[in-house]
Amino acid sequence: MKLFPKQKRNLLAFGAAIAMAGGAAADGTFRYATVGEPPSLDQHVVTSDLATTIAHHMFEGLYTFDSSNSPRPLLASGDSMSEDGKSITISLREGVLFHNGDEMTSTDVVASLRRWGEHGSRGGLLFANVDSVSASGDHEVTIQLSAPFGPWKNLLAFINGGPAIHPASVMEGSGKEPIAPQDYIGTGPYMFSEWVANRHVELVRFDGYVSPEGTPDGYAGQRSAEFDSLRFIPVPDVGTRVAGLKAGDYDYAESIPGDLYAELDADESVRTILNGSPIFGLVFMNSRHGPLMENFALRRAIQAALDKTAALHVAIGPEGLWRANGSFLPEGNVWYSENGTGQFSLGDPDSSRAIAEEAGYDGDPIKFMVSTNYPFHYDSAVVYTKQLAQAGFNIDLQVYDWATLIQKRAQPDQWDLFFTHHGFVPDPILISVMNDNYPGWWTTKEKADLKSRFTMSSDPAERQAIWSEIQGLIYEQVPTMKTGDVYTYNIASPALKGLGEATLIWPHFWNVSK
Amino acid sequence: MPLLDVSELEISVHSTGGDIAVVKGVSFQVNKSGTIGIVGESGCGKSLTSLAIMGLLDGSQARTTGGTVRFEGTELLGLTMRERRKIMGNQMSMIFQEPMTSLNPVYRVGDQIAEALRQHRSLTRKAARERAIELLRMVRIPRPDERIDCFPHQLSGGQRQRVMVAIAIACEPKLLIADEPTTALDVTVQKEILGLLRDLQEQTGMAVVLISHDLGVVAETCDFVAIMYRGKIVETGRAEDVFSSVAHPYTRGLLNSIPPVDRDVEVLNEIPGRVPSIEQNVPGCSFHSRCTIAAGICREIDPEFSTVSGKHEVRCHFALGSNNRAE
Amino acid sequence: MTLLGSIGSAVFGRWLATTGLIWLALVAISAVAAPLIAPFDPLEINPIERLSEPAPPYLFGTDHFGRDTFSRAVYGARMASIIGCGSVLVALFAGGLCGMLSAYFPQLGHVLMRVVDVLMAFPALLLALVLMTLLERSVINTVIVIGIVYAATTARILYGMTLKLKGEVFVDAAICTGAGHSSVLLRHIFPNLISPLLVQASFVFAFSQLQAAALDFLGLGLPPEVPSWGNMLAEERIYITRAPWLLIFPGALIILTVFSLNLVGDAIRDAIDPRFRGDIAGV
Amino acid sequence: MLTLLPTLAAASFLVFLFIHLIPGDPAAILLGDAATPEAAAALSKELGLDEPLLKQYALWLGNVAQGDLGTSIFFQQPVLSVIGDGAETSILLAVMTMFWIIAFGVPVGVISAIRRGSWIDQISSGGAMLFASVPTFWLGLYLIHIFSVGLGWFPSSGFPSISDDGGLANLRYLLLPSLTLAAPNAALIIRLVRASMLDVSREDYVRTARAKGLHPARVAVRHVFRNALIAVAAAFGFTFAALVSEAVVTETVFSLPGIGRLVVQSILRRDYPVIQGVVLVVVVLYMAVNLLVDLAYASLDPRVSLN
Repeated sequence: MKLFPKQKRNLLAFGAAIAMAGGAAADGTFRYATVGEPPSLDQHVVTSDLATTIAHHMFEGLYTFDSSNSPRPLLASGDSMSEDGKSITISLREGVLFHNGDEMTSTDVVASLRRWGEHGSRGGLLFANVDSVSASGDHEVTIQLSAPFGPWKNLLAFINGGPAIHPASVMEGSGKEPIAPQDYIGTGPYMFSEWVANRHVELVRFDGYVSPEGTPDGYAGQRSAEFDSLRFIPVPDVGTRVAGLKAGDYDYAESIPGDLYAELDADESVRTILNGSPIFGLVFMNSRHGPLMENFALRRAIQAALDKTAALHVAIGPEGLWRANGSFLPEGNVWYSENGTGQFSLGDPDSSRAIAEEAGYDGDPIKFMVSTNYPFHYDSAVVYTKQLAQAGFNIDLQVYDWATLIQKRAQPDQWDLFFTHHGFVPDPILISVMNDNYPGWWTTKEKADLKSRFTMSSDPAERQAIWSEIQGLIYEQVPTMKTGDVYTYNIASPALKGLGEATLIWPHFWNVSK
Repeated sequence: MPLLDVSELEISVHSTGGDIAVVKGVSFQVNKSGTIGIVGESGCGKSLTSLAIMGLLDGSQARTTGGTVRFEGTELLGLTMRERRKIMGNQMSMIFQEPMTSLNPVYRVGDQIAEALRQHRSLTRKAARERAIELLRMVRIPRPDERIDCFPHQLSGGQRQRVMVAIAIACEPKLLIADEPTTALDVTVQKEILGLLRDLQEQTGMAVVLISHDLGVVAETCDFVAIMYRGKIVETGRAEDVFSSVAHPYTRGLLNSIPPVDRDVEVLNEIPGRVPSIEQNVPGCSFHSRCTIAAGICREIDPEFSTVSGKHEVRCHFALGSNNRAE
Repeated sequence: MTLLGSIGSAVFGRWLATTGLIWLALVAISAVAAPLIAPFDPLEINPIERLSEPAPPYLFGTDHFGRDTFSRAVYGARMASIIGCGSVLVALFAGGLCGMLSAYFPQLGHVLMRVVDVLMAFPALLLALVLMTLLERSVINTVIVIGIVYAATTARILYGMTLKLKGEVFVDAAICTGAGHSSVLLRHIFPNLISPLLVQASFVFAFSQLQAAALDFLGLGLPPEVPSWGNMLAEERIYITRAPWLLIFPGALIILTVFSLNLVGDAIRDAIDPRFRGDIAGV
Repeated sequence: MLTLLPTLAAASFLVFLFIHLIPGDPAAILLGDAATPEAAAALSKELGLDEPLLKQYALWLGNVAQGDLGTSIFFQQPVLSVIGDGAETSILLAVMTMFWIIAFGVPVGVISAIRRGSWIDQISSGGAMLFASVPTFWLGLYLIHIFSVGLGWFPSSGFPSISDDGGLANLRYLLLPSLTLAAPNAALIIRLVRASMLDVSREDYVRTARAKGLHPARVAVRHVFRNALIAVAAAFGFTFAALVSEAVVTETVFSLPGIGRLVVQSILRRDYPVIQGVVLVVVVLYMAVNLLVDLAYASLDPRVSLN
């Protein structure tokens, strides 16, 4: 517990210091205002976007994404696949150092992949199809699949809830519980320095960093740490984040409300940076309990009542920051599909009422859970409630804090609808509705069939076609309703050099200086 | 020249309906080493009069609106506060009714005595302390060198009043105003304090203005007496004159309400009725509503002073013992 | 002079307090007649008119839902009154009873005042935070939580006053003439506590407004859809530059109301029995 | 001090009970939205959160008795060090706030009592009451807006430790927050000082002091103010509790890493050990402050004796 400074200064010095105060931050420090305190930075288990924003500066996976969201080698140097599509051999870059000075070898990779496969949040997706992972050389690992599995490289490249590579010594004995900060040892351009609870997480430049080759492209290519340190400072109040950036107390601030965009964009002292990949809201329906269980017609009635555009307008604001897009992945993306999107935003209370009547809806209350922790959830839910009421639905809007909502949604008898949002993912298999265990528990036979075909195939064109069918099924069975794409944006100090026009998924600050 | 010459003093209090004169036309004199007793029921203006003389009227509530107060020939009412403070606690000092609350609870009594001394005399801390011990001895507090370090709450009521006296006489004043100094004390302690005052007066030759509601106390102590009723002096004169031939029915009433010491009585004679509120404007003699001998004239004309004998004067149309007494 | 008479003259003797009383009357009228005064439904969403500047027909502009800020402000007066009256009722009833009984029955007081000590050891907002997270956001819960917080202070104050009264002659006299406990408490002690309770009520009312606004700000007060001044500030606080009216109007309403309550409370305090001067710290 | 222990125990048990009754599982929050309920339940079990409540409380109490407040679920750091770091901010904030309160509140209260009814009194009394009527967060928002964003005089938010680069100069980060926090409390102190000065000035011993011919300033300071201090000191216990409460809001507005914001965030993410730790520390602190107030009271008033 350090309450008072090591250096003792007298009041005179204090006075002098106050006098010279004002923007006296060290140039080598980059200050990032976050929406809050990240949970653990252990990428295997934690799926928070904020955690990844910090952690992907220090942890790296075998692959990463370039600007077109295609997987590219990061710690891997190359790979080959057996003819039957069941054996993957990945060669590793040599000479890569961990922050503790040890060289990364296949032992570390195998240990990391195994722990991720067993305890990682998204590890199960891949490892359900993995027979074994083994070292086939000092710098080579082999993954033996039980059946061909198309999305393997995307899963290995997606660092959020993904397979970051740690030293085997750290992986030893670590289970479900996130690894502790003192064990944050990775291979990235910045390394862990300190996590002062409530104050900041600090990363410092890793001088022994061995960068991948190539022109920077998305997260791929050359990486170089230009700052002495990166500080991620929790600033939960959005007004304070904006004010703090304007006042020069932060270099970068994330998650700014849409309504301030025009004003901030026009402000010379602020640079706005759109996120290149949209996030999207999802309203899940309960497939395990309650009036909506298996009553697909009633679900379609609800879907038909909603005018998503009006909600986006209220919740997000300026039109450039949202798109009433029914496809789960945005236009221009390889996974874009218009299948089913005709149902996306009908906003037709009359036909909704008719369908609901036919589906046997008798005015029973429908419990709709939403959290105020995310204003756009709440704002959208308010608009939806209104629209549903017009279509004759009896909506019981239950407002909770996020922690309570997460707890309640795990109990099938507590809810019928809940609101959440989803970050951009490069492969649809990662979308939560595809996970049978995700609350909502969408487990129809049609889904199971399509899903198994989807994962078995490695042919990109075939997989895209199957995904399009799945999306159609989602609009038919309505396990969840997409609410539209939201392009969040961050703001930065104009002094920063090397920032792209837009961020890919999470902002990154290698190759950035001021 | 009298030491203190109060003439036509008028004091007004501020109220929502405008200023109300609560003390009117009060005049009396005190000679060097003389003692005057001012007697009256509570609310008659006697305390206000004493505070006005001392210069302690709180301007926001009551202030002098007329008359003069001369002390050793100097007109006090015309002085600046700064000049008055030089006299206050120095040549003229005061003790109050409530010994329990008149001392500051957070300071030792020695410091409170020394404070008065050091205000008017340039004494060192040590000299002031020695003088304070001497003063405590003068007011007959036992073991003064120990008591000087006591806090007020550690002393009894009588001792606290002695400390008050010590503060008052610290600078050897020429005039001491004692506002009901014994009212709050036990009878035995009352006697001791009065005796102390008398002895001190003999030792130092100071004059005393004794404010009291108790005619008995005044009769014992004073050589001159003024009786006040509703802001006016109604009877004044040498103590022996006044008490031997009471001229005002109010004074008579006061005397009758003192329980006789030498015999048992069944019923005490009270003055009937109540003092009319000060805000009430009473035409005529202000005492008429309670007076047993009031006649028509009393309700219309406020009587002027008439001489009974020598310096004995009275404000009454039908002064008792005089020839024009009504039947 | 009667109690009401003396309070009346105390309030009307000061122009500021009089202004305060008039303002409070306006708030009360708005609270009662909100549907008649408000030109719009305070919950009506209108995306096209969102963030309009103050101009007819939107006197105070509109918020990011396109709701009329003036109508919400009018209904906010209703919320302010409900929160204030409710908290006062809970605080004065629970706290007052607890304090009075504790002082009157020392054995009971020994236990009850310990409980009050425990409550007092929690900073008010911390206690409210924990309780609100536990109880879920609702009007009644907010009232109860704020009421409990001030019940503790009220109990302390009344405890002291009742002890003081218990020592007075007229209470002894009543007991000597054979009056029962309830009769002594109700007929002899309680009437003497009415005016200090009134003062306490005005301060609890005032503080409950600030406390409720703070809870709203932290997202733990009234349900967000309820049009209260605190919610209006909390929900629209990011618009401080984009739509300043959204912060200025509700903020000014809270300040004016609390200010008026303090002014009137002060005036009443000055008017009441000087016996308790200093006992009521206004906390 | 020993008599306070039962209070402390009761308070800690109540808090323990309350926060565990709140729905929500820290494990689920830790893992994030994409994690399944099964995964959360497994982690919850690993953290020992599925044990019976009483057993968990007994365990916690046992550890506390040995000076161990446990480990934060969210930070995976000892609660004591988490709170310790927040305490630096909060204590410095409280000290600076107290400084403003005393530096402004006391003199203004004294002057307006002495010049009762004058325009100075009217303005300062009215102003004090007005400041006591302003919601702290509203004031804070505007102070940031005007003095940080607009004029650029002070930093807007955050607080790097004074052991960080910049040393004591970092205290400038606390200027606006402490002023925000001081405003309503200084207002209360102004009113209190004024009221008790006026009460005391009606006392007989003040008349005695004036009768000594003392200068009015000396009467005001040595006699009136000195006794008014007794009532003011008693109120500082209240002020402290109010400060802690309002610090929660102020630390949130200014994004200060103090224990006020820590406790709000910990409640939101159900970090039970931290909530319990903070409440324990705050209650102990409150008791300590009250003890100090009692001591101050006794040293100010010779009539009070400490048992």
